[in-house]
Amino acid sequence: MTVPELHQQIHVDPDRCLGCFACASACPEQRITWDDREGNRRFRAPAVCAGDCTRCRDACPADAVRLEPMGETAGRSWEPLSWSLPLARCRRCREPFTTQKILALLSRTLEATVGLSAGEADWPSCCPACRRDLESRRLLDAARWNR
Amino acid sequence: MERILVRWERCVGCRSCELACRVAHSASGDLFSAVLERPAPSRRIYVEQADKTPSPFLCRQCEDAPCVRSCPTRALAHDETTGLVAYEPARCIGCHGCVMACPFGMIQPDVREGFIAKCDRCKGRDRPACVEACPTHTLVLEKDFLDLRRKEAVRNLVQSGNPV
Amino acid sequence: MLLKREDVQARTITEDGRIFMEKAARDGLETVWDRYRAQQPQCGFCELGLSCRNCSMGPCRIDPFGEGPQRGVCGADADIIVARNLGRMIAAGSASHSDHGRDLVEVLRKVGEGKAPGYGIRSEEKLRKLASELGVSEDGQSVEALAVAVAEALEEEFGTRKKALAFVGRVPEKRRRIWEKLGITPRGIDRETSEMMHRTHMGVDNDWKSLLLHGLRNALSDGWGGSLIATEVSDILFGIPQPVASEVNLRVLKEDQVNIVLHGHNPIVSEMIFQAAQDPELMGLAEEKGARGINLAGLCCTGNELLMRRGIPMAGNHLMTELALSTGLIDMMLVDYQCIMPALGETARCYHTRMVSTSDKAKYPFMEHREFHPENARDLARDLVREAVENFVRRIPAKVLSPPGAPVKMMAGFSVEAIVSALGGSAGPLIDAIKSGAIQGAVGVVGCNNPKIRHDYGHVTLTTRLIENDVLVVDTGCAAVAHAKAGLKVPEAAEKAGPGLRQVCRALGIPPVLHMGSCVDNVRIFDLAAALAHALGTDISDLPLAAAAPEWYSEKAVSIACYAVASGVYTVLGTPPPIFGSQNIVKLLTEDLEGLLGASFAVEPDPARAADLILERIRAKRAALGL
Amino acid sequence: MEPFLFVDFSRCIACQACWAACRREHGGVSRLHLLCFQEAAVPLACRQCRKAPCAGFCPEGALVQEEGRGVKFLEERCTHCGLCAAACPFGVLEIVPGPVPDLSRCDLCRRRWEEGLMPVCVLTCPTRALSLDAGGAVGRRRRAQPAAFPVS
Repeated sequence: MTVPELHQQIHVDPDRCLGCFACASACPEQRITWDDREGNRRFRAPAVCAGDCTRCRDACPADAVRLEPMGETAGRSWEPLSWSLPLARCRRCREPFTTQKILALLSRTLEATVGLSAGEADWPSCCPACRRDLESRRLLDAARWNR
Repeated sequence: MERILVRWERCVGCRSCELACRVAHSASGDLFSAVLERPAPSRRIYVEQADKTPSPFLCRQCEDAPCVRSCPTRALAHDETTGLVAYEPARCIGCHGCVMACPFGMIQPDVREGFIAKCDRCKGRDRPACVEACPTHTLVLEKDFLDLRRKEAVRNLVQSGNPV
Repeated sequence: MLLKREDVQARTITEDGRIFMEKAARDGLETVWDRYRAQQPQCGFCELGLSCRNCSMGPCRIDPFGEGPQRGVCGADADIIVARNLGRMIAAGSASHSDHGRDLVEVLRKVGEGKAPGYGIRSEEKLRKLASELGVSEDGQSVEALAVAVAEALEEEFGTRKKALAFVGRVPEKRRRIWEKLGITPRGIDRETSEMMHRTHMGVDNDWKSLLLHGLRNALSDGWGGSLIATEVSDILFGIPQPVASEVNLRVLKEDQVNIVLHGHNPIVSEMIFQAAQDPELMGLAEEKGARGINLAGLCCTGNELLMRRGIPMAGNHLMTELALSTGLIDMMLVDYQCIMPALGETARCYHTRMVSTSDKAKYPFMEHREFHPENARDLARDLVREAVENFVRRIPAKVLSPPGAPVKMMAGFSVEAIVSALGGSAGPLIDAIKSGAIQGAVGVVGCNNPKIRHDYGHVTLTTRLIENDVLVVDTGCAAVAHAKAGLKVPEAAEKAGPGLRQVCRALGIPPVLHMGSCVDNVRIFDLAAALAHALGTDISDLPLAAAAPEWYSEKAVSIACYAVASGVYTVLGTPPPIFGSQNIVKLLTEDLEGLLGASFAVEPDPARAADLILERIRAKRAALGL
Repeated sequence: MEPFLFVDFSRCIACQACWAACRREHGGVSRLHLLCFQEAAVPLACRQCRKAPCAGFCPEGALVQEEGRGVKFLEERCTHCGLCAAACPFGVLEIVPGPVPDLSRCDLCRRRWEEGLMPVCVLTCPTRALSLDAGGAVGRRRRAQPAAFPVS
């Protein structure tokens, strides 16, 4: 078995991962993939990566990716990485649209920036399409006075 | 809190209310200093030419207000105790939804306190600045408005020589 | 109408003012303060000078906050509109003083022609001085002929045929050159006013700087023209004022005498009334009616004119005119013109007081009109005094309130001539006192009353602060009456002055605040300033002088302030003029004029701070002179 | 005053011209969402919020408020993480998936703006329901119409 030029091993901390797809978008080889299925967002990544690219690590907003230089190949795991995060479903259409973790972070951010406590507004728990629908109905409702 | 009502037939278009409103919402509260403030203090009352007569327009503090409905962060809310549509700048994200939603055009973008300028019925003042400023008493508080209207109605009735 | 105690306190610092404000309220009178309150808040556009109604494309307003229109229908921006409005204020003020002066010239001519029975030439000395100044030959002329010739020469000052007004010759050489350089040497009194009305017509002068410069010229045509003529001719006809003792405040109205109050500005009528009141027959009639005599008292500047020359007491200043009526003691009030509130006639209807207007150009609601002319003045004056005496018995006892206590003593009559003679014949001792620092400088505290400022508070606070700091105060008009009521116009008031000024006052036996006359008599102050500048071989603007109008209200005051600054005197205004809509104009008037004229305006509503500004100015001027 | 795409619904006739113009301008993807109802349509686009949740939620600071020009997108900072889309209260900000994911968001036709041109949707709208004047003219119109006539 020939040993390829292995440069770094990829570690992902699933507890830190928010479930965004910055790493997947960042990878020039598109070797990090994700899909939403059965209520979860599942990520897959190789255990090792050739080259000295650090884009996935740099892109990660949550510092969940760690790259370790590989000297010895012995004792290393070659198993591809896989982790998943529960998806949040839209309150209205029940379609999943982001991860629960992202939604929780959004909720905390809104609380901190504009004092909007969880459940106070209807849109954060809705998918973008439903947000558009809600907003357009609100505006139409206002507009009926002008018609 | 008493609302501000308008006896529009009395308006002479002097815009004193607009000036008084800006001064009341300036940092200094004084006309001569307020004109130097930048950005300029905003007005929340508008004198417009409507149906060939000038008239002041101001927020009606709607019970079921489109602006409140359109606000995604509840920065605008109907205050049960005061009966006013209250604006909380800290909660505002400046999305301009209320500006688009207000059917009366009474909310305008602003850059001083928060992101919109909307009548707050002069917080901390006994009588709103515009009511105090109006030289023809076009702008009156609700109770005065009703009193005046009643008296007018009685006078008209008596003058018609046809009392009930 | 109930008045709260604190309201009364806030409105005036005077005791008689407070007593009669409450009396007026009990009698159901509406006063200037009530009307002022009813006008609140006043129009912001107008306060800033941003409204224009000069033409019928308008009226227009400029939004001072930048969101609304920035130009009138014609295209005038804030600068142009503010300048035009200010220009017209100056024109109105200048016209008022100058028309007053013209009326006196007319009397002078009639005296010369022998058509003014009762009037005469009281100061031949001044007539001759004026004649030589105007280039009128005195050779072999009778006094009467000379009076006609001088009157004719003065009439020409009003016209437009000259390059410069004759009295510009009194101005120091340096100052005259500044005026020439700026093109603001006044040419004809009426011409400058007329030209201002022309320039401010739509589509004429639309350069705000040029408009304002003409405003200064228009004001100079008042200060070194119309007002000066009014003062000089009054001196010729009625005598040069000499120091005289008198009294002031509402307590000068006597319950047991016929009270005739003279209100307005021009001494033509009041001098005749003064003569008539001396008539033994009329005095006998008064006794017959149960009065112990005929008591004349003055209000505003007609009062000041009589006070200066005849020592008649002053009942009060501008804001006291309605309250004087509320005593119920005035049997007749005679008015001529200027500053007579249109409300007075109606106010007087509450009492037995007869209100009589006397000038063909000034009529008022609810007043009888009895027109005075030089020809009929003596007889009409006698008739009116008789009617006043007859009215004595119609007083309504229930409505009379005799002011308790005694009036305040005062000293007046400080014409330039009187001051020079008090100094021993020349201005030398005054210059020496200024050089030694015993007197730090001199300030003219002048102007009106204005309900926007607590009555008399501005004047008295500023002046007290100034004399404490060894600054000699000269005053005129309503300011002078305010100072008198505060007891600052007796020689003993020297105690309130700083050590240097106190010593000078004691040595000369004069008060630290010198009454120089009515508001047209402000020219006396500038005459004195010009004389000092001549003596020192310098310009007026180099002297440690200043002027202040802490409670001004009228257009005349705007003209006075402008000729003060144009003459080189730093001037502090207590109420803001309607110029704040244009920052360019504010900057020009408060900063840039300094470089052009050596003097500028300042606006400071707080009189204590105004005093600091003035003291700072005086210190700087002294330092520049090496004093 | 900060500009944003002001939609005056009382004028919208649901012709979809704005949407078509936006799609043409931006390479086949309209950044303006058009929601169609039975008798009306609502054009929705980025509102250039002054304290924008998207900007506040972006971990890289790729969305910033630019004085006088609304929210600016700094592409070089973007990691395409999609958090902005999660934060937008109006659902008008999207990551368009693809080999190179793209951020789709109305930038008031910034490229045209730099040339001094109006956004295409504003120019295209036949009834002037879309404007950039922060409601100034619309506000005046609404105030002066009979429906807004004051109580009396």
